[in-house]
Order: sequence, then C-alpha cells, then structure tokens
Amino acid sequence: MKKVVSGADEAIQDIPSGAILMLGGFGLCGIPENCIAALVKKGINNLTCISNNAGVDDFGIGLMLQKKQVKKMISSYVGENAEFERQMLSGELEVELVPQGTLATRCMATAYGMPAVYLLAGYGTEVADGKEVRNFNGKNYLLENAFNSDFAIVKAWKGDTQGNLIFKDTARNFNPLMAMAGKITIAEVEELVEPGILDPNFIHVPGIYVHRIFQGLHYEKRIEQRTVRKVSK
Amino acid sequence: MKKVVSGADEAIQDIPSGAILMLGGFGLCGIPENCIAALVKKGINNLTCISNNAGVDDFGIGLMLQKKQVKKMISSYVGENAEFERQMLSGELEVELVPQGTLATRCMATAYGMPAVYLLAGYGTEVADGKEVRNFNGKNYLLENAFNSDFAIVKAWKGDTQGNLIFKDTARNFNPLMAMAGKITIAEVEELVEPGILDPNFIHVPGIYVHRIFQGLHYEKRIEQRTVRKVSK
Amino acid sequence: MYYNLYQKKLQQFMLNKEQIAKRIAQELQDGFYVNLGIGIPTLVANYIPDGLDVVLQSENGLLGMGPFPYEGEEDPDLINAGKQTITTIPGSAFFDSAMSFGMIRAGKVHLTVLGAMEVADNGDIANWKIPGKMVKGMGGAMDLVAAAQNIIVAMQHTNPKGESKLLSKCTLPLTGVGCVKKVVTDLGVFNITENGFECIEYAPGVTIDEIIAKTAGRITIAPTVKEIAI
Amino acid sequence: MYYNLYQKKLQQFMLNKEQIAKRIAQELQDGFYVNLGIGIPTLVANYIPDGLDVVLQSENGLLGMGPFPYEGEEDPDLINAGKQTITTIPGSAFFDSAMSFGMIRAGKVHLTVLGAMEVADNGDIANWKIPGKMVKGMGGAMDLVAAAQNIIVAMQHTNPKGESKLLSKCTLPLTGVGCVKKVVTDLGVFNITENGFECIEYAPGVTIDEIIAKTAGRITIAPTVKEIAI
Repeated sequence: MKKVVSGADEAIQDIPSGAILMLGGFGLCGIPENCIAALVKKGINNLTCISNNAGVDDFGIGLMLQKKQVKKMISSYVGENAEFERQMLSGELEVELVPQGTLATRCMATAYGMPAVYLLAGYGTEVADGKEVRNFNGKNYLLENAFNSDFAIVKAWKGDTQGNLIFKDTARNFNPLMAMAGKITIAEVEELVEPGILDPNFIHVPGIYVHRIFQGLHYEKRIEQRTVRKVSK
Repeated sequence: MKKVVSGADEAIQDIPSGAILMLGGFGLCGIPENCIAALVKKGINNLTCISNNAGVDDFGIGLMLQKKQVKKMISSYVGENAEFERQMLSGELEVELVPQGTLATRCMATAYGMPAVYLLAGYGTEVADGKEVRNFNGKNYLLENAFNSDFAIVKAWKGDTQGNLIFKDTARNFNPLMAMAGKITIAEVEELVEPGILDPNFIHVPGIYVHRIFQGLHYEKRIEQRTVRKVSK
Repeated sequence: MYYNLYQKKLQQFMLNKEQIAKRIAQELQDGFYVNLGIGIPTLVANYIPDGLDVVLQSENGLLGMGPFPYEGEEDPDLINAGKQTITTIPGSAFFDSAMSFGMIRAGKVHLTVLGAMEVADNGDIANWKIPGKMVKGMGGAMDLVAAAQNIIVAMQHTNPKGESKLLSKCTLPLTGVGCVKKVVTDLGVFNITENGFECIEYAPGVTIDEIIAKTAGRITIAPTVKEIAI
Repeated sequence: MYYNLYQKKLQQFMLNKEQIAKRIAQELQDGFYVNLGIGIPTLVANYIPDGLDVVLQSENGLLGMGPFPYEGEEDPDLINAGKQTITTIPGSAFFDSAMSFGMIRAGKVHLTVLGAMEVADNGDIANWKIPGKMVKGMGGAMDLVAAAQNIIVAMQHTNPKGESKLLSKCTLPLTGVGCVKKVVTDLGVFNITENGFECIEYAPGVTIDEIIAKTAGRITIAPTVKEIAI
C-alpha cells in the first residue's frame, strides 16, 4: 500500500482533460496550492471543478481560469474574480451555484454512501427548480444528489503515510468532506509523518479515504481580507 | 450559559417516565454509567431507550431492565442478557431491531437536520417492511427516518464547561452522534476542564450540542469479552 | 451651514449602522449561539451586553469566534465566513462545513442576523441576486435563512433611490421563503406577523407616519409601540 | 480404534476452521481494507501473507486493529465489534459509528468476511435470525452485506444435521439479497455466478461428487477446478 507520491506532478499525472474535480478550501484558506500549480503546468482543460469558491484572479482556481482550463464551476460563491466574471458573462464558463451547506452536505452524502439527501436550503427559490420537493413534519425539503467526482484534491495540515489527515483551524472547511468523497483522493500536506505519530483519537480523515499523499512545498497561504484591530485600550 | 451540573442526579432530574432516551455506548464500552445509576435510583419507567445494545444482566441498561423501567428498546444487538430475553419473550418489553449502521446514521440525520435518509441496509429483508424503497443508480435504498428523542445521555473522555467533548478510542462509537442528536443532551465526562484546555482542532462534539455536563465518578468500565494473547512466540 | 445643520438633524432622526447593531444586540440572551452575517450584522458582536455568554458561529467551521487579531498576529488558516482574519476565544471548536450547516439545520443556532436587499411582509427575503448584474452566489445565506430558528434582518429601510425595501412581495430572486422573524432598520423595529410588518419600535425623532409612508408592504403599529432605547 | 482412525481420516478430508481462514487470506491484496466478522472470519487475520499491507476495520469505529493485548494490558475503552479487548497498530484511526458505516456504504472497505447460516445460489445470505429462537439482532451484518464491495462467506458446508447450507433459496429470514460473491466452506471454494454456485476449488481428499451431493443450490464445476492449495 504505497500512497506516498513524490509531489504534485506525480499525484495529478493521470488526471485527464474533462475530469470532474473536487477542490478543498474556503476562499483562499486551505486550498491545495501545490496541486493547483501542477494542474496549471500540466495544462489539461475542460475541467469541472466542485469548489466552494473560485479563487481570485491570480491565485487559487483563478490561476486555472486564466489558462481557460475550467469548463464548469460548481460553487456557492464566486465573487472577487474579474476573469471569472468575464468568462461567465461571455458564456465560456458554465456556473452552477449551490448553497454552501448543500454543497458541503452533498460531499458528505458521497462520503457516507448516501445517494441523495433532503435539505431545507433553497426551497421556494430558483435553486429548487427541477428538484423534488418533499414535506417532512411540516417543513419542505429539496432532494439533493450526492456528487460524483473523479478526483478529490485536498490540503491538510498534517498527514501520515497511511493517508490519515488532520486539518488546522478553519482551513478544515470542505477539505475533509471532499477527501472522503473522492473516487481517487489526493492529499497535499504541510507535514508528512510516519504512521503512529498522529494520535488515532484525533484523525479528521482516516487513511482509507486517501489514495495519494505528499508533503507540499512553498505554501503562500495568501490572506484575502486582512483585518486587524488596533493595539490600544 | 451554565451547563455544568453537580452530578448525574441533577442532570437527569427532569427526565419523566415515558421519555425517549438515547444512550451512548457499544456493548459496555463508553456507556454513561453515572446517569444509568441515577435513572435506576430515580425509578422512572415506561422509557424508550435508543441504544446499540441493552447491557448485560447486572450492568449498563441491564440495570434499568431489572427494575422494569424500559418499555421499548431500539437497538441493533441485544444478546447476552437473560432478563432482557425473559421480558421480551413474555411481551413485557417491546424491541425494535435496527441495523447498526442505520441506527448510527439515523442519529446523524437528526444531528444534521435531515428528516430522513436513504440507506442500503436491510433492503429485501424484514427490516424493509413498510418502508419506502427507492432505486438510485441501480441500487435499492430504504428511506429511514431521523430519530426523535427527548434526551441524549452520553459518556465522554474529557469535556469542558462550554460542553465541548472528546472521546477515547472505541468508547467513541455512538456517543458523539447521540450527543449531537439530543433535544437535550447530557454528557458525563471522566475529566471536566475549563474552556481553552481542549485543543479546538480536536473537539469531537462542539459545545453547542451539549446542554448539561458533569464529571462522573467511580467508573467501573466493565470488560465484556476479556481476550488476551499469550506472552510468547 | 444651514445645510450642514439639516444633515446633522437628519442623522439624529434615524439609526446609523452602529445603532442598528446595538438594537439587535438587545435580542441576545445568555447562552445564545449566534451567526452574524457580513456588514451591519458583524457589528452586533461589539455590543453584546455585559454578563451574557454569547458564542459566535462562523459557518466556515468555527464556534467561538473572537475579535480581529492584532497586527502581525493574523493567521491565514483562521478566517471567518467573510474571509477576514479573526481569532478564537477559549472554548472554541473547529469543524468541517457539513457539521457547520448541520448544526444550523438542526436548529442549534439560536439567532442569525443578516442583511437583505428586500424583505416581504410574509417573511420572504431576497439578498443574493440582482438580475442583470454579476451574480456572486448565495454562499451560506440560503442555508441560514432556511434553517436558523430565528432570523433578524438588519438593513436600511429604503434603497438609495428612496424606495422601500419592506415590500408586500419581493421583486428580486428569493433567498428564502417566510423565514424572517424581525427586521431592524434605520427607522424602526418590525416583527413579521400574520398581518405583515408590525412596528414595535421607532427610531428617535422618526414619526409613525414616516414609517408607514416608507413601508410598501402591509404594516400595523403595535399598541405598545415606543421609541427605540439604545 | 478403527473408529478413531476413521475420524482422523475424515478430518483430512475437509478443511478445518483454520484452513478455511487460511484459504480466505489468499484473497487479500496489498492495500486492502478488510472487515472480518466474528468466528472463522476473525482467524483470517492470522494468515495475512507476509509483505501485504492489509488494514483491519472494526465497525464499532476503528481502522488499524491489532492483535489481542497481552495480559494486564487490556483497555476497556478499546474493543472490537465482537466486544473483545484489542490493540491498535501504528497509523490507526478511531471514528464514530456513522463514519464507520459510511465508509462501508461508500465502498471503501475492499473485503468483508463473515459467517452465515445459509447462502443461496443467487448470493442471498441469512445469518441473523432463526424463527422461534431468541433473536439477538443483526448488529452490523445487514449494513455490511448491503454495502461492502466484496463479500466472502466462511462457513461449514452443512449444518449439524448434515443438511446443505448452500441452497437454492434461503429458508431463514434474509440478512441481505444477492450480495455474497464467494463462499469458502470445509469442502471447497465457490463463486456466486449467474448459474449459481461455481466450484472453483475442492478441499484435499474431497470429491466433486461429494460436493455436488452436499450442495442443495444450483452448482456448476469450473473447468479449471483444482485442489485448494493452502
């Protein structure tokens, strides 16, 4: 069981054009920087990307958008990205907007082998168009399908060679859900350790879900909205 | 926000006869020993207990069975308990058997605000009787309802005064799921600490789900099947 | 100079953003778990009454959000749902996005405060999309309004053109139906009832007539209506 | 004495429990995640071929189950699905029961080995309930058989009365339908195919005629049938 690969290039080498990818992260927080760079370098296209956001113009998935590698984005929020806006308005880029909790829960459904789930979000809105509505206990729910993706690409804080993953702070976000939902899951980690180093009580994603893992390099971790308070009082 | 109570007696004081309870644990592992003792002492009855197992004759939920406090058990496995068997065969005790993964996932559905979930287990068996069957992608699933319980009673390893919980080893089992599924959740912990002691990255159940918490006493932690290997080779 | 005086007086006649936030903070109760949206709602955190234990949820995966970090202490791995750098308080907990919306959906979050473009007198809300303009997405708004126990909208009573944002029916695409419980604007505080908006408080210096004039949806005035105390 | 000799010879004619487990262990592949049921299946762990990295799942919430603890090192918080005290191996992970069955349902567990009372030639299995006897419950069996990718049954070919447990139709209440892929008994190894049981291997000294005689369900003999090598 050799899950450890040499780096991002090897990890993504068999991802073909036209693939459906899940990409972890919320905004620029916890995104798989190394794999995104490798995907840009590899130059495959016609990708469908399931990711809560689409990066900014010059970082994150924005880098793939610049290279016109993305055919379709499935996201909850895609602001802060001029190139994205241009491609969307010109019709080059297809966009499916999904409520954030629905996006997360559809990943979880995949991870837990549930084909579809009933969720409250979007009832009575355009999100409900074409979906089954069902009333349980007086509330209306939409039937939302689990996601099918070919590859899930996530970024963890630490991982071991068995594929066990842990995440730091709010960089967790969609990463564990997508890691568990991928047909093939690729994890880049800030620190890769031997089995037995991570406490088995505090594993966020058990290794059974992870197929390839490597220690990433040169994390930039760009901050989107740097907000601070004054030193005072 | 005062979640800390003095002990099991106070924690369960308003549980009435006829209540629907979730009780964490798998076998005798990770069961809320203090609360069970307090329930026995309080002597309420006609309880519906949702718990993977029903204890043994003289420990766990078996103690409540001896006092004839339980009207109905919803469990996946109820062996190893002669008094249970007697009450069940005599018709004093109603038993609903639920596949273990279905039991767990119905708790999770409650915790995640999902009214019902489609699960594979039990299709084509007597478990499917009266349930909606639906085919997704060529597989048949049963529609299983989320649980409604009045109280969830769980045992954690450590907790803080905000209600955050962590569990040890396989004593985790159903405990976090039930903790998150309770209308009112009572947690007994081996060690109760101040906020800030537990690492926020490794909380199994965030405090928002927990309403009452106390440090339990005198844990017996009985072993059901003591199995060892010889020192040799 | 006369103009400046007029401006000053006008400002006294209605609540500013801080005052709207301050009024909403009065809705907080001890032990509440609260989700605050971007904009005015975020300011509510500054006015949590002393002695109340209120825990802030950030839907990207945190309970126990603290204030912004001091300069130099920003951590890129620690942001709120508005992507701002933040801190945590003791007793906080991180979790994934499914659990985050799970606890919202299960009704564990007591109060959600968010902004809106329009609110209808039946509690419908529109706050994510303007046809013809670039659509950025609903983020977590649809989940929050569909599932939170109690939803308060913080917004201006009228749009920049002076048109009421409290309508009989939303004109913009909906975010959620029949979900808003209360609206706090620069002019007053309004419950959503079977009879539409019910004005329960008015801003200092604002007249009931003005509120009625500026509200397009059905509106009643509570018998106990009084001036907002902040 | 003649009787004893006969007994001894009989034992050579079929696999004992350890040998059944050993044969099943040949199905393991490097990188497999495996769930082993109670009884004969548990013994499979003793025969994992050298050099194969196989991780054992215990459905109460553990990946990376190790051997039983040494005397005095038992931990009541660390048990397997059979409620036996166990240990963990480096790289193990604990999780709750929903995630445990979630990973099974999502097909992440490559192989499940479990015992059965009856298997039908279409892959149906019955292993949890005998009408008229005390029912202990299905535990995780229904989840496992409904969801695991690959299910191998380990059992005796006949019941204590000598009746076949490989049937055309199960007589006992079902645990799952059409889910068993392979059966390993004391007499041989059988794939479940469209044409029922296909005997691909026979135990040393056991004849094909005997196997056919003791199999009540439809059975074919693979052209490549051979003696089990263990």
